[in-house]
Amino acid sequence: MKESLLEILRCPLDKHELELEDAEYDGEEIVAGVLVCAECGERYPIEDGIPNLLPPDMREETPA
Amino acid sequence: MKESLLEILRCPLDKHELELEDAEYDGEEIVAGVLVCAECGERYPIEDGIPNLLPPDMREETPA
Amino acid sequence: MRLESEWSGMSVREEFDDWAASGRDKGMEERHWHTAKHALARMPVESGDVVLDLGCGSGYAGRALRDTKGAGRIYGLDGSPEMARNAAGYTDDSDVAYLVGDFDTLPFADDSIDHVWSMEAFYYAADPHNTLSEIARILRPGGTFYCAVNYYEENVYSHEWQEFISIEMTRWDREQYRAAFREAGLYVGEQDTIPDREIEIPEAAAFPTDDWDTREAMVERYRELGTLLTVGVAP
Amino acid sequence: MRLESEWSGMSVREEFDDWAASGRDKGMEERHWHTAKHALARMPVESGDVVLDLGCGSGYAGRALRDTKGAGRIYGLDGSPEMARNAAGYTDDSDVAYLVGDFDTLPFADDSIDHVWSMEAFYYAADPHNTLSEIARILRPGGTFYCAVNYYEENVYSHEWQEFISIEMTRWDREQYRAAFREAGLYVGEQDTIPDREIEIPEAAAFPTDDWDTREAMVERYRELGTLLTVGVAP
Ligand SMILES: Nc1ncnc2c1ncn2[C@@H]1O[C@H](CSCC[C@H](N)C(=O)O)[C@@H](O)[C@H]1O
Ligand SMILES: Nc1ncnc2c1ncn2[C@@H]1O[C@H](CSCC[C@H](N)C(=O)O)[C@@H](O)[C@H]1O
Repeated sequence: MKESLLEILRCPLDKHELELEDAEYDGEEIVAGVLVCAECGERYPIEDGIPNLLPPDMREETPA
Repeated sequence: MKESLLEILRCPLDKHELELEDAEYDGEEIVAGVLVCAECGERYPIEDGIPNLLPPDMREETPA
Repeated sequence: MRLESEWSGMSVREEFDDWAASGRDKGMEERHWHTAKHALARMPVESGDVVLDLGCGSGYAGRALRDTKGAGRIYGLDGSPEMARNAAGYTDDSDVAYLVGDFDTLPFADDSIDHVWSMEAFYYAADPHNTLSEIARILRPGGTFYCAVNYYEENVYSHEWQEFISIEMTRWDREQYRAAFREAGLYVGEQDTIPDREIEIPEAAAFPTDDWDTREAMVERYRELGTLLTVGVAP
Repeated sequence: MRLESEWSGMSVREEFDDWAASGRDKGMEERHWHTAKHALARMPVESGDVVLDLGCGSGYAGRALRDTKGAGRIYGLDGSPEMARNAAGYTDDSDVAYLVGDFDTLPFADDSIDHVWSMEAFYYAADPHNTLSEIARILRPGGTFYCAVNYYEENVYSHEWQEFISIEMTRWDREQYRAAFREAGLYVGEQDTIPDREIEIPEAAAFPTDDWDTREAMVERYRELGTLLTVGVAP
């Protein structure tokens, strides 16, 4: 993902802005890091350049 | 035309309401009469149930 | 295509009264129906809605919306008294009415119409930008303007039509339609070209015909280009 | 149609990660393209616009909008990390990005998206009314939501699909789609069914096939019913 996506990306839960932490770049691409909600503190991982904005209860799910 | 059309019909020139004069009815249908602008006084004829709301200069035109 | 008229300076009324008197209203209905019916089917008309047909000709489109979607009242406006008279003669439905008026001075109250339809007529407006503003004015919020035209820039086969008609025609391309709608304060909901799959296209051996040099040209005109539909939505 | 899964209580992530791993993302792309391309062509996307593809699968739709209309940035959202990973693998375009997220909690700012597209995905939303409100929230005024589905009430041939999928699917009819859009504060710009004219339908002698009892049924399913498109416009 590029930083331009950050401008419109929001916390799925409370729609507040996200802050990028521990970012790893490949040129202009952010390939890894964590997006942290400035309001509720919830953390969303970026893996292989793909941010995972699932609410935490859906992210943690394990196969039935 | 029916009276329900009158509710939304307006003077083409100044968009003010129209008043129905000299109406002739066939049941619920207004078959003849004159629509008079409450603001500018312009008169629009109803003939065979069809109101003619052309602005006066287009209505009066004669073949070239 | 024959040279129907070489007069100049005729008015909409004169030109189209003439068409109405010679039965061309019914000829257009038949041809336009091939694509108009697909555009009409897309309209989000709910039962009871008030629909205005701009440049209604024979009035077939409004009557179809009443039959298929239960539109509450249909008003067909035309600049030609003879067209309006013909249209009125084709129906007994008292919730369908016709009136004579001009695209540039729509005789309706603000926010009074649910949806506006227009087929092969919009480009005759003397001031199309003003006509769009008028449409935006009379539509209620969320109301749509379905504007269907066969005469447009990308349809190169339509360009010559101006030669046969004494009224100045506006020839916009797809993008100009979208831009003009937005300028007039309408959102653009969709834009599409609807092919005419029904007109009969003769086998290659029949070409050139009176109207078409090659089969390819006729296929492109009808099956590929077709009718340009631009849908505006009032804010 | 085979019984792909008889598990119950699977999540979107589990079900569709599985599909992605077995290459069904590409199979869907091929079949859905027959009708999706016609709906995509209608979208009033201008060069530079930001488009969001909800339930993007392989991501083909967004990439097509970038190629044909010069969309500025494309975001494909999918609840399945494997789908998003596959989609990302099909393009090098740095103005196309994928993310993992759920329809019910869209991770975007208010008014931040020009147009939203969704093909064969909307009805998996756990709370479709809420998803529509979320879409209305993130669209800028005049932005559109193009919602295309093959699973809908009038398409009786789609009803059995629920048996093969562990996620609860919403089966609205045409009118319910329009009503739900309006309830969520979206205007309805158009509604249409788009036939699939490309899928090969064998000669009558070939029926029954594995999937179809009669040729008539297959013709009705594809050539007549097709894909239901409902277009919403944000006020
Ligand atoms: N400026 C104007 N105001 C009102 N009507 C006009 C007009 N310019 C053209 N028209 C009308 O628009 C019609 C165009 S012909 C199309 C008729 C019909 N919609 C159909 O699909 O067959 C004619 O009937 C003509 O009289
Ligand atoms: N609640 C939800 N949130 C996000 N994505 C979802 C979802 N429910 C289903 N999906 C995704 O929606 C997709 C449906 S399959 C359709 C894929 C693609 N649009 C195409 O036309 O081929 C799957 O990739 C699935 O993972």
